[in-house]
Amino acid sequence: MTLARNFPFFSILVCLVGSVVTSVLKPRAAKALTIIIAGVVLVLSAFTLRYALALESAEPFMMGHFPAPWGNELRIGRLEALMATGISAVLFITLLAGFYHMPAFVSEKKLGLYCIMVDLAMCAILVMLYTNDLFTAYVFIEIMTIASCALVIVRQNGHTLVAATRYMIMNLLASGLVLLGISMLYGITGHLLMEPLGRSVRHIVETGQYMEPLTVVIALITAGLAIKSAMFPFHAWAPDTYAFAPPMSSAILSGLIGKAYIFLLIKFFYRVIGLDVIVGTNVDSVLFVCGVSGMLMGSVLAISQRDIRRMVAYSSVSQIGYIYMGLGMGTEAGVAAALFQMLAHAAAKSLLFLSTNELVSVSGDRKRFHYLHGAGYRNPVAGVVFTVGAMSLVGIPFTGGFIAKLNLATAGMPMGGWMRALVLIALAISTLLNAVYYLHTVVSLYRRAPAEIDYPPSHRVPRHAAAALVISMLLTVYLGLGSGPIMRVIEAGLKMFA
Amino acid sequence: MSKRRSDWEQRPQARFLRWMRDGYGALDDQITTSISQPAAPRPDQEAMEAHDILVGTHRHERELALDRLAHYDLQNWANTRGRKVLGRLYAVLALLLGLILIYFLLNTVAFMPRFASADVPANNEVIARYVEKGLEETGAINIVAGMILDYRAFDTLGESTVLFIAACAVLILLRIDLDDHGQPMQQLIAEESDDRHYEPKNDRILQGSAMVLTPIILLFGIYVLFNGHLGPGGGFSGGAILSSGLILYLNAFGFQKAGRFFTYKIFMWVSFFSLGFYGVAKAYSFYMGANGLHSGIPLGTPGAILSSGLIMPLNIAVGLVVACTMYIFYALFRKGGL
Amino acid sequence: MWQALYDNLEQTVAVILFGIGFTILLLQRNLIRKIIGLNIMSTATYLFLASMGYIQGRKAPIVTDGVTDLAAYINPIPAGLVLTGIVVSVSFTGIMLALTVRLYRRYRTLDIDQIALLAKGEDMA
Amino acid sequence: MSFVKIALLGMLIVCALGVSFTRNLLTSLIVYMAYSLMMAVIWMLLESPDLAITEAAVGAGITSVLFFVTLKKIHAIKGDKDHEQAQK
Repeated sequence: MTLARNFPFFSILVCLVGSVVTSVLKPRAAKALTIIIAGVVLVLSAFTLRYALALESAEPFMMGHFPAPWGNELRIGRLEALMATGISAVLFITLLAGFYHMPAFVSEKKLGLYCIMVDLAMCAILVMLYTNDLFTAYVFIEIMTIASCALVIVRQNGHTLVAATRYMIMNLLASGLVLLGISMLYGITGHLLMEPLGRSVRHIVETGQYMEPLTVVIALITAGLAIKSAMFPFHAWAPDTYAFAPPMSSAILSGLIGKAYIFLLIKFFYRVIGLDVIVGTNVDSVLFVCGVSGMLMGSVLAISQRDIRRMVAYSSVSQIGYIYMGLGMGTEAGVAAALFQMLAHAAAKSLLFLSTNELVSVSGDRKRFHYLHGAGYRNPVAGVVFTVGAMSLVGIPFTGGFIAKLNLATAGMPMGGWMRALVLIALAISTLLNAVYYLHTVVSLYRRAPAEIDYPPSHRVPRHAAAALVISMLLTVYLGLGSGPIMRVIEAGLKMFA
Repeated sequence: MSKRRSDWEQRPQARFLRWMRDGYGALDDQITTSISQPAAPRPDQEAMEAHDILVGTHRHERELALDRLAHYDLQNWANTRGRKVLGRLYAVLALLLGLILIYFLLNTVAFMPRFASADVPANNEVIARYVEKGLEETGAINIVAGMILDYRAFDTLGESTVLFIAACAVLILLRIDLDDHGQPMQQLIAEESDDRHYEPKNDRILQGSAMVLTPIILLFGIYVLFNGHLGPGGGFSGGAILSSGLILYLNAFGFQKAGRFFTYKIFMWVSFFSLGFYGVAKAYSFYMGANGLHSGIPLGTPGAILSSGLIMPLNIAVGLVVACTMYIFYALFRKGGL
Repeated sequence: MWQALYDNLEQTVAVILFGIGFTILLLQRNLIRKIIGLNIMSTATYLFLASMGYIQGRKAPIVTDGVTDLAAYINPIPAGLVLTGIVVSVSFTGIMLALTVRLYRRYRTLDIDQIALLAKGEDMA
Repeated sequence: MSFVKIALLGMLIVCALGVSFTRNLLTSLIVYMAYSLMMAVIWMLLESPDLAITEAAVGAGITSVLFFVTLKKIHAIKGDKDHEQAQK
């Protein structure tokens, strides 16, 4: 009976109570409190990870006095703890590096409300990672949706309002599908917690009764979560949202919140339905095809952008495509590769959004590429950080992205004929396309600045923000160099998962 | 480079790319713009100016001008006939999608467990314990209240948080910022065309009936709130009834009078205390439960008003959050502040 | 199949309503109607869920006269879930309406596509 | 299956379609209110008084009030002062 097993619950509670306390604080104090909370969550998650590494099998954590089929539950396993640690580390760095330029986007009076949103988004992400209950997951999906909408609209101009409206409409549609799926699943199994659900689903598969509703349930929930995580054909809302929101919000939205939905989907596949059933219904092939087309189309669309933030936003679509491709392979190796890609992308993407903002702001808030010429000299830290992030997304060795692509390719090798060919070809083409636009951007960052444009006097980046950017760069490099232990944790975690 | 670029802009590949960029949005959103909306007149003069700039020397101006032209093109295209056809097509597709969805779901429903029969899968050991042991374990007569506030209390905690976060989101959207003296900025008020100018209306019939009705509604709300564990109702409905009483009062007597007892500060502090209490109380019971300790909260006699442990205080906390949220929604919509 | 649909009439109506709400959400350009469609969609889901808990001949799950017999009361779980859902959907309605008000103040129209076009034009002007 | 229930369920569908086909926003809103109230009655028939009371208070009450305020804000209600001002 150690204290460490309470840490997931404590980290959720800290966010929740912290957000309520934030509501009565002054903006400055609220900001400080939010950063402290993120730090505390990071420490708690790291301890949870240490605790989970020593566990033989995953451990349920009762929320209340009632065990599994009756009360709510959390579940502590290696994978959950690893993801929580990774995500909270990225969030902490994002907050450190991003908060200082928030006043440019948010009025002073509303900064406190913004902090509430960040806290609750973090809380919802943690719940999605740890929860063992489908309906709890639904409730916190809704919290996450509202929080992310609010993260966008704090910057109040026409674009963000339109983007947020689109975002809400698509996400509410998806929520409706998810809720319908959950209620159908409840109707045919009579459970809401994942372990008893898994047992009932296995029973259904064996007897064959209610098999038709089960297929529809899988389709509904997968479609809902895919829309929410901006999978390729449903990504229409994403680029605008990411491009117009304040950069810190974009980093949180694209880097972290999208990942939580995908993690929930993996949980649903593994723990509720069972990967073999998913493969039997061919949902995985659909995801595979969508993932591959997302990888290619996202890159093509990113090339055609002339605004750097929209380019980064479209590259998210392509990176999400990688994750869905791994997921769609329907094998353990594929899912493990997808999970690693999630970590690598979370680290690299938040870094890209933040450093992009630095580069744009030293270029007079103009986002076109030719204004960015020489931005790498005007703000050296941001230039280097952007370069490393871009390298990671392109997949250059010694970065997280390279290992992720390597893993995906390795996972694709044992697949049957056309799928293996498709994986390899798609990876090759997509890497090439990524290289086209990212390297083009990096090159233009280090070009000589045109004489006819007068740039604003360069402002000093606060030390802590620069340090945070550098740390996040190191994190990306670490994911590339020290990927062995992480992959082992992921693989062992997946075994514990089912 | 720049010269080649402007050549390139004219070529089909570039048009294709531009179509990918602008038309991207165009394909899924602009198609359906209202047919009835009057076409925005093509600003010929501005376009001419845009052309003038186009032959100017500055590269970024030229870029902007190109963009402007592309936008006019888009808007023009948006109001031509081809667009209408595409709009129809989108409508037909959406309709078709809806029909296909209905068809599949109907197919599913035909295979769902039979309605109202006792041997459905949902009728299992879970509800057996809720129904048979619920009274003993939670002390609540209303099994639903016992379920949502004790067995599955974490969901309900999340739900109260949804309300809180929604109120904060609406605050971000609609609250008019105060200036340094704590007064709303006059120019903002004028811009946002709020209801402050028409306050109060002093309608005698409205005020008379509000005088009679408000106390009754509030009393009923409190009754529902306090009886959540004994009968139908509870935090959510009670809170909604309370807030409807407050809204009636506000409508009859205006913001000046309502503002005497309900301000932004009070909203924040009430939410803070209710949600904080909820969070702390439930954290205590979760912690005790998870670590196998006894929570030591007496359940009391079932049926008495002071019974069933934490359920009644939690109901009150939820009710206060709901009432505050709904009232603040209304006040923000009316005048962008409290 | 028709017999099965008739037997599950509540659920049949619920999925039809869900489809109608879904279509309204996609088809209508007017934001207010979109929001109403959204509400119809979610209430349809709640009807679906609530119909799952009903059992013929049993009473509402409020203990009367101390009878705690499984055969006396209907399933309390769907009621609890729907209660949560209703509150969630009113929060969403509030936020969407607030967005609508802001968009209208800025662009003087409720047509989402028109608004998007106007927003794109804002940069150029 | 009682006649009342079938009639109510049928009316639900009619109302849902009505929202889409009415011309005036105010009308579709009132149709939606009727829809919510019928839903409350159906929940009463399904033996869920908790839901019925919540739907009546939240769904038909507060939600509709919010809709009405919005309609007033966007001058969609005919005959009020704002509407005339907006016309000028």
